[in-house]
Amino acid sequence: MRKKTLKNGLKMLALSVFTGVSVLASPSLAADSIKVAVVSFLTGPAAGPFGVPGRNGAELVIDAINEGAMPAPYGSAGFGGLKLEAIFADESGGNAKQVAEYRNLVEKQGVDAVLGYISSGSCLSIAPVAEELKTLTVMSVCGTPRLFEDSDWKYTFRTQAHAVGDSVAAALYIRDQLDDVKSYNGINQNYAWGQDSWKFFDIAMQKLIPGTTASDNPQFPQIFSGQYGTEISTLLLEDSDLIHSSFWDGDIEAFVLQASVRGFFQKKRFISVAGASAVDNLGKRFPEGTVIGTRGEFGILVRDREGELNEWFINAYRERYGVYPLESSYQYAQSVLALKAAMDKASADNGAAPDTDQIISAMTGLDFTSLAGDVSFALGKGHQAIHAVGYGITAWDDEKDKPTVTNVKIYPAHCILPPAGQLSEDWLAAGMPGSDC
Amino acid sequence: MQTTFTILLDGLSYASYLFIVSVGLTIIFGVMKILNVAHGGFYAWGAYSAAYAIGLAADLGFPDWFGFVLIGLSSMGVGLVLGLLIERLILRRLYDHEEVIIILATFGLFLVLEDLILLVFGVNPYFAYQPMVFLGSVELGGILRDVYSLTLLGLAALVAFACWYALDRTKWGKILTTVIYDREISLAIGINVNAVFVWTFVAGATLGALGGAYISPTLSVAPGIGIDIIVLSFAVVVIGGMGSIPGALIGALMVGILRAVAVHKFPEFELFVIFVVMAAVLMVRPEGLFAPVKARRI
Amino acid sequence: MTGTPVLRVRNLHKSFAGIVAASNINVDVADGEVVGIIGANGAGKTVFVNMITGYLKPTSGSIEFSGREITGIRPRDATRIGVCRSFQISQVFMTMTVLENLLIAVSLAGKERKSLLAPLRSRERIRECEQVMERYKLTEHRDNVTRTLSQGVRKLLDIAMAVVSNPKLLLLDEPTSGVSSDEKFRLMDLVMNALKEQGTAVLFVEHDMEIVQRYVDRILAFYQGEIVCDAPPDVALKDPKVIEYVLGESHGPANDSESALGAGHA
Amino acid sequence: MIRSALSDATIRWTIAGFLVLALVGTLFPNWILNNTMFGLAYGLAVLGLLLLWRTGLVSFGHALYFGMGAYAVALLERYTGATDIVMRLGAAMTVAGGTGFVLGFVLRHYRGIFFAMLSMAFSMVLYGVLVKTEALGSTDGFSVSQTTILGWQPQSKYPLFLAIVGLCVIATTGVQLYLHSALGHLTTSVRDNEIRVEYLGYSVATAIHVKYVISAALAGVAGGVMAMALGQVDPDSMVNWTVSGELVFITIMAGPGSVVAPFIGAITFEFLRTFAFELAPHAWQLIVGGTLLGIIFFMPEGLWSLTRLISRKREKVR
Repeated sequence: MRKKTLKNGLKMLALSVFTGVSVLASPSLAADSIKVAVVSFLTGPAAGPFGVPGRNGAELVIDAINEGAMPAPYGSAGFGGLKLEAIFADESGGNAKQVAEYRNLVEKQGVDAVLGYISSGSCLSIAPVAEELKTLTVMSVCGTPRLFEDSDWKYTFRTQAHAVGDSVAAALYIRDQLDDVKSYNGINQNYAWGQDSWKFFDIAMQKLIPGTTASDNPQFPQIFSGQYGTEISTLLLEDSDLIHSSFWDGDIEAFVLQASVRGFFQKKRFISVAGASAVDNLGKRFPEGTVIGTRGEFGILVRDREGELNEWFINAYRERYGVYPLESSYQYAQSVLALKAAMDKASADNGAAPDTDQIISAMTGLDFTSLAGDVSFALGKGHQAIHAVGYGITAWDDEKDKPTVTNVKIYPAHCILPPAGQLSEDWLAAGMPGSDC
Repeated sequence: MQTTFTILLDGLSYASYLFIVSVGLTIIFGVMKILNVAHGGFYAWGAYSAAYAIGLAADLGFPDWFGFVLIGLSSMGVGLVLGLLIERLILRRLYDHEEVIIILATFGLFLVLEDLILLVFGVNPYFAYQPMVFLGSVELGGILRDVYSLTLLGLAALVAFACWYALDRTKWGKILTTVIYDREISLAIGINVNAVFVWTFVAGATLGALGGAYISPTLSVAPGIGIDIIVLSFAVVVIGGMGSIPGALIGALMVGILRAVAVHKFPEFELFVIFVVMAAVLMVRPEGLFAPVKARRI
Repeated sequence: MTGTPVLRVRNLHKSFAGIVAASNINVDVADGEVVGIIGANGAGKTVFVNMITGYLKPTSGSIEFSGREITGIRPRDATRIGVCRSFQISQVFMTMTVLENLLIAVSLAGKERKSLLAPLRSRERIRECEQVMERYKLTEHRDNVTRTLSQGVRKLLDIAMAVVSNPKLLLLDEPTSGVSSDEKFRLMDLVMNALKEQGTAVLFVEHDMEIVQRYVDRILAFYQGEIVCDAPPDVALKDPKVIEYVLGESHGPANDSESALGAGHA
Repeated sequence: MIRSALSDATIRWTIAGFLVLALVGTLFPNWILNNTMFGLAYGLAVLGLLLLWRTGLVSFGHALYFGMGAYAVALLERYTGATDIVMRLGAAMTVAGGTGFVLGFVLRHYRGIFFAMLSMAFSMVLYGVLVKTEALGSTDGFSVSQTTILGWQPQSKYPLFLAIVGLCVIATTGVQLYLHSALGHLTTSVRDNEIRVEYLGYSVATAIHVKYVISAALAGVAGGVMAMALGQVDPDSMVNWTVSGELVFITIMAGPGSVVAPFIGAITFEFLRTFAFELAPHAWQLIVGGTLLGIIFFMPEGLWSLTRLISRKREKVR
């Protein structure tokens, strides 16, 4: 009797496995609109400097495209004719939570594509899941080159050039603009972005400015730790001339405040790869004379640059949110533009309402115009974008009573990034062949 | 030499900060036998309310030194309001539960306090740098230091002295010592143990809040700041001996200096070393290095 | 006395931080003998019991059990070789039923550890427990949680748990303390008869002279950590030293705080 | 063995329950399947904590084993490329159980608050190492690729779900059999009266050690399951002290009443978290913390006491 029930149970079980496998639906997009999740830090130390401006940048451009209110070449309404319905989600809580959230976004809320992600940790952990769930995912800000150099992804793209570009451009800028750097150290966060940034900066410095020495005690505090007294002491005790940092979230603001009270910026040259948000947020408290980057032609570096798209973006953003767009506003907008360009192309090639595969093939290797420069998906088998990266020196504009940057220098993509098919470390080790800046 | 001096100073200032936070935890444990996870919540509330008040005062044009007044006021306010509410409404009903259940209840409280912060203060970080900027910097051991962090040493000494004085030189202290030694005897000789518990908890909460409030000018006050400090102050309290004030002092000094040495010399051991010491102390001397005298009843 | 004694104690000495709790104790106990231990509070009775059952380690001296040296043995090893004990304050599993208490005791008494992995409620074990309950008149309480039972019943259970492994030597620490006066003879009759059947040697600490007189073959009288008298009851109870040092004070109520072991675990 | 297991009503009901879950699982959309798997993973760890709790011990450091299991899966893949479920779970269990065995020699002498604190210290040591070591992924952790089942790469989540349900059946049955053995009943005995256990001739330390190793191994397996279901490991959501707190929280929420309670509790918790997070992203900890307090105040026996309430009502109706 018992045996029989068990047998029947097993039969049903086998049956249910079968149906379970066959039930899996193939991904397809809805008819007249596309649902996209935009993920950025909405809470925590990274929300103010990066998450919220990024979210706003995306929102502004999405709304404008839906209404057909963008200047050329994005004047047509919609994404390949489709309206984009955005869901804004929070990136905080750690990688494991992000993976769980991503699954919820795709499987529970049914989004067709996901756009965003600021932390390199998020990107590295999301990409495999995007592959598993076969969902188009456009990464906006994160910088670790491992994303496309360790693996090939079909469903993941990144519209932001990776950390090698930022690091090489930084070294080039130091070579070109600062003449007294003999030794350097760094303070970077203890995760993929911080570790990679320091590693590549160090190699680039050794290749570009031979004779300089790196400290043997670079600092790697934990992300969001917010308190740097001991690290500042360590850096101050050393005799390195220049301190490199890839801090980007609230950490850069905390560090700058704590360090400036201790005369840090009078004693050291400071190069901040991604801390431009603090220039705006801290105003006069941000030390003048700091080398500042925005990881592209973004934010404060292009605030006064002419160009229809750029001026439209700055004005519309100020009108809607009351402040200047920051680096991440540009980065998120750039991802939206990539999606628009790819979907327009896909629908032109295949007729209305392209499916995920058609969008992917349109986006692969695509060249498109961003707000203040051109971008092309040249690396990572056509999934990793490259673009120019610039740096400048902070100053206070007394006339306009606002922060500004001087000596802005933009380095084109081929000078700062490896050519397609070459790994960053090999390219750096070989002395950056092809870089002629 | 210069490095040693700097490490020592960094360690001392970090230790002072840890001591101020931990002493509240250890007092609560000593008297009430409650290991209060919600202490991290008091810390965070102290930091937030001080940072908020300082920011507001700066916007309203108050002078920078006024921040110190606000730090004191906000930690007392947080300690009094949260301490009273939590002791009266929640802990009071749990005293006859197992100690681990009480720990868990305080964990629940901690989660609640964390989110109340988000609801009240929002999700963006606060910077209350005015008091730190106001005090400026001074050169010590060849490098500039912010005076504000150095005043932590003074505050810690003050707190230590106040605790010693209150426990050793006042009638209140005698009562407290009796309750710590034996709760039942205290009841028998007519001590109002309930009142002792309430005010102990409020005092402990205030000290936790003071730790957060005083440190807030030197960091970005952001969601989640209470999480790490709990385990750190647990480490301090366990190393020194749960319930012992001199223990908290020694524990804070050990953790502070170890961390400073680690950050300067072996950054990868920063967190690891603290908990290894905590585990080692528990293994060798479970009652801590400076365990208070206990009435043994076995 | 013939053959090897069950218990042989020689020159036993114990001091706590300089304070002498037992000194120069020499005792032999024969197979099946019943020995009463009397003495005022703090005279060293429980310390003596605790040393024999391994809870306390003697400072010097030796304890032999059936010819085997067991000085400083761990309690569980003492139990395994056949030295068991009951407690002044009954030590039972308060949230479990009487049957469960006995089942645990029976399963741990098994010589083969394999049986520990078999289900606790095996038919054979339950049968064995039922016999024990029968013998100690516990059957009516079979499925009651011990927390709800009277002191007397708990005492019985406590002793029953100590006996299920058929020890050769049993130490009873104040078996009637906390038991109401109309219950105590019933209890002792039950216990002593059952033990006699098993041929167990018994050492028991007792304040109640009526009980002592009725059951023991021999009395050990303690005073300030030493044995002042070792004789049959009729002799011992007339000994002037016993009258002066022991009986003079022993008629007051038993004071629990004397036990270094019992309190705090109730 | 199997017959004696099936003679136990709890085991029969448990197996039936999991069978139903497996069947209903075919109808689940992926997100429910995922959340249920997370719940089952937590449930396995909580099952281990339940064993300790019945002995009167609460570990505030079981994230140590949970994290070890998860990282074992991730590192195994990273350094050997192995993705098979058997190897993954084997590694998770071995590493966690082995560590539990070693640390057990120390922890078995501790009780109450000291046990809780020392467990926490051990788990924070692992946290400190992971966070600061680049080779171990520091704060980023690692991705975990999809699990293969004896060389077969399933195209959907369901086979993994089924395997996990099967694992839960084995674990629950095993724990139930253990609890019903003499050794298992010692859990309550040790909590009630250690002295008596010693004087019955058994070592309390050994009894606790056995339970500790079982609970560590279960937590390790749980971490492994979590890593497979989620596809990611990281220190903050798997090794930090808050995770240990969460596990203890679910233990209390579930109640000590039954070996099924941990799974009911954990799945409830997982869905509570998902919905709370969606409806009130800034107040979900408040909801969770409030629930915890509510349970301590009003439902000291946990969710499981609800089942007793229901069965009592049914008796009354009869």
